[in-house]
Amino acid sequence: MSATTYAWLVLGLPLAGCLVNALGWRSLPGRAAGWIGTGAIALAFLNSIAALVALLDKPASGRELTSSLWTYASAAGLDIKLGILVDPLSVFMILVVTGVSMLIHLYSISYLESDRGYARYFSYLNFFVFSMLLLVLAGNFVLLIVGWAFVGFASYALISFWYRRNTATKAGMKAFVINVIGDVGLVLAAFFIFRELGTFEYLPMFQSAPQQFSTNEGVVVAICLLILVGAFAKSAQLPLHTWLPDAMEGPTPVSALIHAATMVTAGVYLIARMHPLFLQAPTAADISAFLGLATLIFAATVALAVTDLKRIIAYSTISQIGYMVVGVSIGAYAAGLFHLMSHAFFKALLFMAAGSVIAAMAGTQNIDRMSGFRRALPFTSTLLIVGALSLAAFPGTAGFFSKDEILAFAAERGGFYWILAIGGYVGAFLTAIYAFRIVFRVVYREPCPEARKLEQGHLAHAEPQNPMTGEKEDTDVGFPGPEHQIAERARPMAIAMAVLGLGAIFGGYLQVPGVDHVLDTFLAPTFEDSPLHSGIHVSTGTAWAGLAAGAALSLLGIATSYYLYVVAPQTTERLRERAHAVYAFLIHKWYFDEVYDTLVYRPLIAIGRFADAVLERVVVQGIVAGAVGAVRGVGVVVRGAQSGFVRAYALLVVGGFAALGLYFLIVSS
Amino acid sequence: MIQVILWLPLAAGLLCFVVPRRAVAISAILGSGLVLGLAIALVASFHTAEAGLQHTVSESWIPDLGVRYQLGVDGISLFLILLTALLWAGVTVFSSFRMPDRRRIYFFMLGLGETATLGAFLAQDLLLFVLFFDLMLMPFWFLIGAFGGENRIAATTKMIVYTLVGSLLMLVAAIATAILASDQVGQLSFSIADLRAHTLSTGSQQWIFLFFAAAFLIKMPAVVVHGWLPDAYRAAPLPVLALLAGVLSKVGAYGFLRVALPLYPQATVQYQELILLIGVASILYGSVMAFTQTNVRLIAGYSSIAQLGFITIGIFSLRPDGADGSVLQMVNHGLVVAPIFLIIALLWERSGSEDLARLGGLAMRAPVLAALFLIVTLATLAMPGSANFIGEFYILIGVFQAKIVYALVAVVGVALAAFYAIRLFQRTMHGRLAENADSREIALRDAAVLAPLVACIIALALYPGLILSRGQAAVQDKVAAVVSNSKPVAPNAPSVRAESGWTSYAPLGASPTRGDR
Amino acid sequence: MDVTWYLVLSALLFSIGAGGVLIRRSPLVILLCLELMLNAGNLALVAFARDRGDQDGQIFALIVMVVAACEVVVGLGLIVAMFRRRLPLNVDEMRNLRG
Amino acid sequence: MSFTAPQVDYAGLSPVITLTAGICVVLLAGLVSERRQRLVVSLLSLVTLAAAAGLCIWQWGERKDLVAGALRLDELGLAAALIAILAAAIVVPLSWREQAAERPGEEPRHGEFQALLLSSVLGMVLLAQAQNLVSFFVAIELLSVPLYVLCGSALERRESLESGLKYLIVGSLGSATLLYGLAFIYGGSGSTDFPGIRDGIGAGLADDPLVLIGIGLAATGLAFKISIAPFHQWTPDVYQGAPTPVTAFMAVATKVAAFCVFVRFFEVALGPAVDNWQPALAVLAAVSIAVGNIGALGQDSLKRLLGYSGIAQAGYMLVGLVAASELGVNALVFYLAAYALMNLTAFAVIVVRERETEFGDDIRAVQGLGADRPELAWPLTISMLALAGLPATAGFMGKLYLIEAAVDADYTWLAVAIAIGTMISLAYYLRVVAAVWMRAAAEPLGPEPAAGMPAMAGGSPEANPPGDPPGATLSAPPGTRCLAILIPAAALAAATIFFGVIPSPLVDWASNAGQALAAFIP
Amino acid sequence: MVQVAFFAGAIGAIAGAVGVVALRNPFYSVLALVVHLVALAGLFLLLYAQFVAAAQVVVYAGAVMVLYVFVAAYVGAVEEPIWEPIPGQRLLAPLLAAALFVELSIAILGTGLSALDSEGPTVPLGFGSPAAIGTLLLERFLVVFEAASMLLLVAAVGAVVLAGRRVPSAGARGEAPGQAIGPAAPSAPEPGGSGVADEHAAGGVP
Repeated sequence: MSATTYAWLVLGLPLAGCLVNALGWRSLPGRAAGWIGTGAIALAFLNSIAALVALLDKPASGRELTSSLWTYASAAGLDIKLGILVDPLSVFMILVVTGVSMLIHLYSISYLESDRGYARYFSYLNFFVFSMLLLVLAGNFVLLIVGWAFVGFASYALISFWYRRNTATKAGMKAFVINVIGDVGLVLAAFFIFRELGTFEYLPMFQSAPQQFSTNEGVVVAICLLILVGAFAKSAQLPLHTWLPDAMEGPTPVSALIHAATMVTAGVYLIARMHPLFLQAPTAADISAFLGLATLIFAATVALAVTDLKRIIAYSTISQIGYMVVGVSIGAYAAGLFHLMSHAFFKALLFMAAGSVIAAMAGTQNIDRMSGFRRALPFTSTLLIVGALSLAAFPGTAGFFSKDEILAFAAERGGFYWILAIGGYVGAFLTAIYAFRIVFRVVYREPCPEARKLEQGHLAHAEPQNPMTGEKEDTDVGFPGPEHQIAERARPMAIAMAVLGLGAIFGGYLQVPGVDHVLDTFLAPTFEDSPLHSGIHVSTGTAWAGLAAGAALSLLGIATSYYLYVVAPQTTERLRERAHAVYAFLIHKWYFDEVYDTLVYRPLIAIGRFADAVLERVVVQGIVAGAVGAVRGVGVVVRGAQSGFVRAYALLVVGGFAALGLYFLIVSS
Repeated sequence: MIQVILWLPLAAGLLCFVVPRRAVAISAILGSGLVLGLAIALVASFHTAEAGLQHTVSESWIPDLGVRYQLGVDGISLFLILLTALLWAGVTVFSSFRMPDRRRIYFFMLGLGETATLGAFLAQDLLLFVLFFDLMLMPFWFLIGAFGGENRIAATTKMIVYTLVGSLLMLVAAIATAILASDQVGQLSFSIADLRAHTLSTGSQQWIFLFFAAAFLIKMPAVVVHGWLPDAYRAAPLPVLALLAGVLSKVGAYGFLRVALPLYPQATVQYQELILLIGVASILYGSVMAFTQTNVRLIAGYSSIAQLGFITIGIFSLRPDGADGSVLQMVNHGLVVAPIFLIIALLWERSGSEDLARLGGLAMRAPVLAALFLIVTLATLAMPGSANFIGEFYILIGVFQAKIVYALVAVVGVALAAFYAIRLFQRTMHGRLAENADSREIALRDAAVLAPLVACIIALALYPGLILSRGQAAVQDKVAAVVSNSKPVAPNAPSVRAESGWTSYAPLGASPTRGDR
Repeated sequence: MDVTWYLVLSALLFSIGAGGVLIRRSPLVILLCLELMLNAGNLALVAFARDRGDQDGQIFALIVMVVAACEVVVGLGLIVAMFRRRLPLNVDEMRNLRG
Repeated sequence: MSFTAPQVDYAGLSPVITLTAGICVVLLAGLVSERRQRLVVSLLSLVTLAAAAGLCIWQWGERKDLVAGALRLDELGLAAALIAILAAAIVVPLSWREQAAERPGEEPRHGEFQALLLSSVLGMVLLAQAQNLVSFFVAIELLSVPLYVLCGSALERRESLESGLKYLIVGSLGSATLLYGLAFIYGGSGSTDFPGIRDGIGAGLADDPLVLIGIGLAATGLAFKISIAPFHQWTPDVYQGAPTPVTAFMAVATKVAAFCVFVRFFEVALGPAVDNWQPALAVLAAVSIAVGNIGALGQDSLKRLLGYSGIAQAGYMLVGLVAASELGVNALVFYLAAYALMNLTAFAVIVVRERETEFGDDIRAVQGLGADRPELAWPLTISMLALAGLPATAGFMGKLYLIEAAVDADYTWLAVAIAIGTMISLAYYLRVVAAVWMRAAAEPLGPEPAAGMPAMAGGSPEANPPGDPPGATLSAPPGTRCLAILIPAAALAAATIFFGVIPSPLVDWASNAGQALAAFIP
Repeated sequence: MVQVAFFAGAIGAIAGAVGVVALRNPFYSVLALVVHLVALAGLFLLLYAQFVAAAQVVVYAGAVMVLYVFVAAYVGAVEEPIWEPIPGQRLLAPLLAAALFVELSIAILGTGLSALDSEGPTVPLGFGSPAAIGTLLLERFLVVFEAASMLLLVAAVGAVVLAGRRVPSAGARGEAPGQAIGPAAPSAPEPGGSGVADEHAAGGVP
């Protein structure tokens, strides 16, 4: 079988899983839905590997394969096929997506065991994987948009999975709407592309782009900026990031899968995929890179302040994606994607560990209330630390190599790209601090009551409640599940975490400066047309220098964190009081939500109200009322004249004749 | 065959007066079901590549007035006929489970309405079209007035008077068209084909076009002239509303394609921007209103305004792609809006309210209902992957290439649609269960109506080409009529093009500088 | 005498009759005023007949007399009927029908 | 002076002769027969009408002058005659229990009632054929005088007398005006025959003030007869006050005959001055459309509503005359026929409801009819929808025809006026339909009717002896007794629909009438 | 001579007309109309319309006016109230009448028919004589003649219907209660009499 066949199977299996779970929701017993879902993804993963193998069989120049099922829509000059593109980039992406997804499915089998929406959950989750695969495998821009929107919808569905929670449904809506804004950006980009290039297919598009566009021509910059709207909306980059922290309303595995490992990195994939266009629009690429930088620092600072465990990780995700965006924007494609992969490993791991901890806390997510799970949750604690180390780019972990490769590339490119490198290192320092803020808060110090109980073998139990509002959950429908699962007791969770833990540590060795460059080589066919890819080589020396700097900053950060949260825990209190303004600024996430609320949402609602009250009532109904009033007015006259006085009638007859006679006299002259 | 399709519903409706009371619904269902079957057969026997009419019927009717009984099908009307038959069958079945008091007259009026609507889609004689166009209103006036809710009589009368404002002006305009054309030919004929062969002078085209446009825009309705909509939508019985929003609103848009473009090409070009402006205004206004309303009917109603705005601008992009998209979107919108109203009926049965504030949480015990609703919602907001998306995509790409500014503004509507559609779904199905609401699963009989409709939505989502490929030849023909006719005849055509230059980009390859690079 | 004189006289009579219809309230007198108008018409007809040397106008005038008589008969019949019903003989009070 | 008997074409005159003879026979029969008077008289009337109609049809296609040019036998006149005869034939059964014909405590007056009706028909037939100023004038009086009597004939009802007197006064004013106008036209053209007048005016008098003022006066008189605004004000009052069958007859037949002579007079005799009178009449038509439609809004009395509606309809029909073309005449005749069908249906239902309920002709009388009496509801609905000009009814076709004529004559603005008028008219026509189908039946007023309530609620005197409360007869079994009304009503409604769907027969018929004037119209 | 006769007739006619309109008592108005009609008859004579003039005096001033006098006497002389209930009527009515006169006069004076400014052509002997009129009536205006006779019949029937009352013959409904109590002398209606009784009031044909 050819690589494309495998790719179709990769697409089809999750869809099949989704449909089976959706249609059989009533009849599937026990954990069957979970196993079906996981099995489908596992098979998809195997097929991805097969696709990889099949692709590697081909010569490097022949590794871009297309295939289409049927013509989706073809009329009036548009020709949209249901086609896929299999090339190293998409194969890399499907490997990461199916791989991580498989583990998260596995984790979910246990984690959501007691949830009443079990089959629905796996159906959604499989649908998400299908969508994500469609996104990365799409062979044309329209199909990309379809996949793009599908993942947006899947994300929405999973965020508001516990649809009895108002916070969850609101968060889902926010995510959906912002994602649609992104879609709109892509749609507009598609229009421009079609107008300029006359096609939506990737390969012809990329081939003709260099001929059609001159560098930094207005149109191509517009296209790229519109693509960036889509990418940033999906990847939660400034200024379209606000939905991601709220998306933590979803079940924790969902956060791990969608809002950390896969979906949010779609923007990175998109920028990488569209690199031939960005090459023609360096301005757009630079804008992207600097927005990425801004995002990574912004998110890191917020992560220092927020207290919700999942939201800390969420801001961390925003921040890390900032790195990737910087990477793919400046031409460090392989590095960016490398970081995408390692981030998928350690971030998914972090979420899983966090899920385990939250379960142990009976649903509480506030880290101020957690402490000392070291002994209560030894396995979870260990893997939490592993994840944090990788996140903090502790020397030797996956995060260490991938992050530094991006920064080294930025430094190598020189010019103002140095700013990116320096900013990236500052971010790395902050990252180390907040990563270990989690660790020191959760794992160390005196055990909290829940931890103490657990040490005695009693898993904490509380009535399910909304972690944001404290509102009691409507348990009538049973979700979130009344029983909690921790990794220590549920084997599937443990296995998934263990595998990810290995990835988080050893994933980095795919690409060690001077030693090997597996990804670089593999991805080369996709990026060989880019002068940045072939032209700029980071020398091993520079790379190692960067690694050294990164290691130093990481250690420094961990140390700082240790000082702040373990040695002198009251320091944070004092800081909070002393720099109250800064703290408020951070805890309110730089007031983005408030600003959007004032600038976008309220005006829209106000416009709506205005339209309802003024335009609708006064103008639209006014037209009606005016016409009716005019008719009524004449009616009053007509009926008033109909006074019942016969002499008045006669008067009108004579008067009417007088007028008529006058007319005739005038005509006669 | 189309004769049978056209008159069968009326015959079935008349039959309702004769058969015993118990068999009334059965006869109505049989009638509409047969029509649906015939409509499917019609689609199956359609020759895709032909631009002209098929299955034509042409009989002398009122020779003294030059009116002929001319029917025909082409790629534009084909699926609208199918849509009509489908929705009518669905609504008939749906209604038969909720048998109204005076069932005979109810089903008779439904049948009459179907005949009138099909007649409007089939008519190839201008006057016949106008006749059916006006006739359509009567049964709906009646259905709303006799079976509707609060304040129904005033609302329905307002609707019919308002809509007839346009229709009667259209009647005058249609007659004027024929009379003025007969001055050229010497023989009075209302046949659209004949009239097309002799287009009028620019001056007469202008006012005639405006009259027609008024009729069509009111019918759709477009913004500013939608004053009848809120009241009528509030009062109408929901199955009837499904038809009103699902099918009747399309007749206006269809009329533009069938009548306005081919017969008044110069005027079409002249008023292109005006209509585009109205269309875009409809999109924005409809969307904004849709997300401020709390009455679910009105949300759906205003969203229809927005959707029809899209359809309008698609047609008035005066490009094949835009118009193709409009044809597709007409069917799509009919397919989604009708289920929405039927679902609203189900929601009402469960909660006794149509206000968002008093709805909520109905998904709990009704996952199938929720799933059906969700699919419909997603299609409504033109989620990529749905046929609605392809429709909007075509429309917007057409407008984009014709008048970019309008496309950019219209795109905002896409984002707003996401907001109000999801809001509608969420506030009804999600959240806490509302007081007095009873989350009940959809009954099998209702599912039997809704599921096929949803299946159609999904099928079209997978293969929108079904409609696009059949429509494109006819659409091409209509648009070409404008493009070819507007240039040589109109003395001021060049200046029109020049005026519109500030919004329109030159197409690819048109500027010589590009080739140099 | 020029025929014009007769015509102007007839116009004057016609106008007086019309004015009478407009101001008088007794149905009886209104009928009289209508007679005035018809007679003005007769005068015009006869004058035109003289002017044309054509007797059609005179025939017309005779017929008008018949017509006038018929109207009078019916009108008086109505007046008598109203009187019997004790309805006020004042057209201004016949205002049940209006609006 | 030698006397030469004029050539009398008895075949051509046969309808007129039949009607005249019929009147005498009916009158006598009314005097002679006391028992079963209603049956005998009605039978005789109907036979007379049927014979006249048959003779009209027999003469269809003939075109010639009768009796030294006093009358013109052609399809236009015959068409109008047929419609008038139809109206009378429908009205005969409608009048059976009318108080005007059956007065409590007195001998029935069916003989007089129907003789008057027939003489009015005679006047109409003559009027429709009149081709001479004198016959024109005498015919119009022969038409009107019986109507004055009939309007006032329900002596018990103050409203009836009021309407009779009002009609008489304003009608005589109109007659006088018309007469004066005819005198001027005669004076100007020097002839009393229409062709002679045409020649006289054609010889350079089309702009003469004398002739034009004559035209203005004549137009006023005629416009009054067909109730064109601003000469319309008698219409609602008289329609409401007169006994309903009389109203029905008046509304339909008068208009038909008057329009017919309007056409003949203006387009044949005054044809050369067309450019002068056309705009004036166009304005009158527009004013009429507006006034009629707006006045009808919110009327509770159905008869009054139909009166105003008649004003508006007259405005529509005047458009056919304004067009001054063969097409216009065709349209006018078509519309007249359709108008007769629609209005007679409506009045038939109103008559039945007047007898059945205590609401008289108030709109409450028809509330809830759809549920209780579908056999009445449908004809009324169809007639209202047809009057409103909704498609698939003869009314729509008629409007279509008129609009076509207007546009053809370059009076597009008038066509638009028709359209706008129709829009407004929907509000009140549909109000009636809404009352029929969408409202519940009105609550009876209670055992004792309110003081001052017109005593028109009860049934026939036989069933309702004086002293009994009117409510006692309300529950009289509907159906059989009204069959003589219901069947014609249903037939008329069916015809309304039939000619809306297959208008060709009526169109051909109407265009025959138009061709009759083809020689005189551009 | 002719002028004198004309002016005499004209003044008589105008005076009669004004009298009709202006006199408050209907009875006097009727008498004024008689004056008017006789004056007109004189004018008709001047216009060579002997037969018409004769008919005017005999039929009109004779028969019709007698009818008027009877009715006026029957209903009694009710003076009209001075108060004018219709706003504007008092102002507009004379104004419109004047306008009417002006318009008609303009038409008459402004016409292009030169013949009007003469006495008219010389007419043959027998113009307007009974013989001539009779011949015309039976030749050209035969239909009109017959129709007029029908009209008279109709008017007679109408008058009977409106004003007459036929007592049903014995046996039909002879014992109808209203008839027995109906007042026999309608010429002196009792004020305030009940409407019900009134409906059955008897009366003779005037």
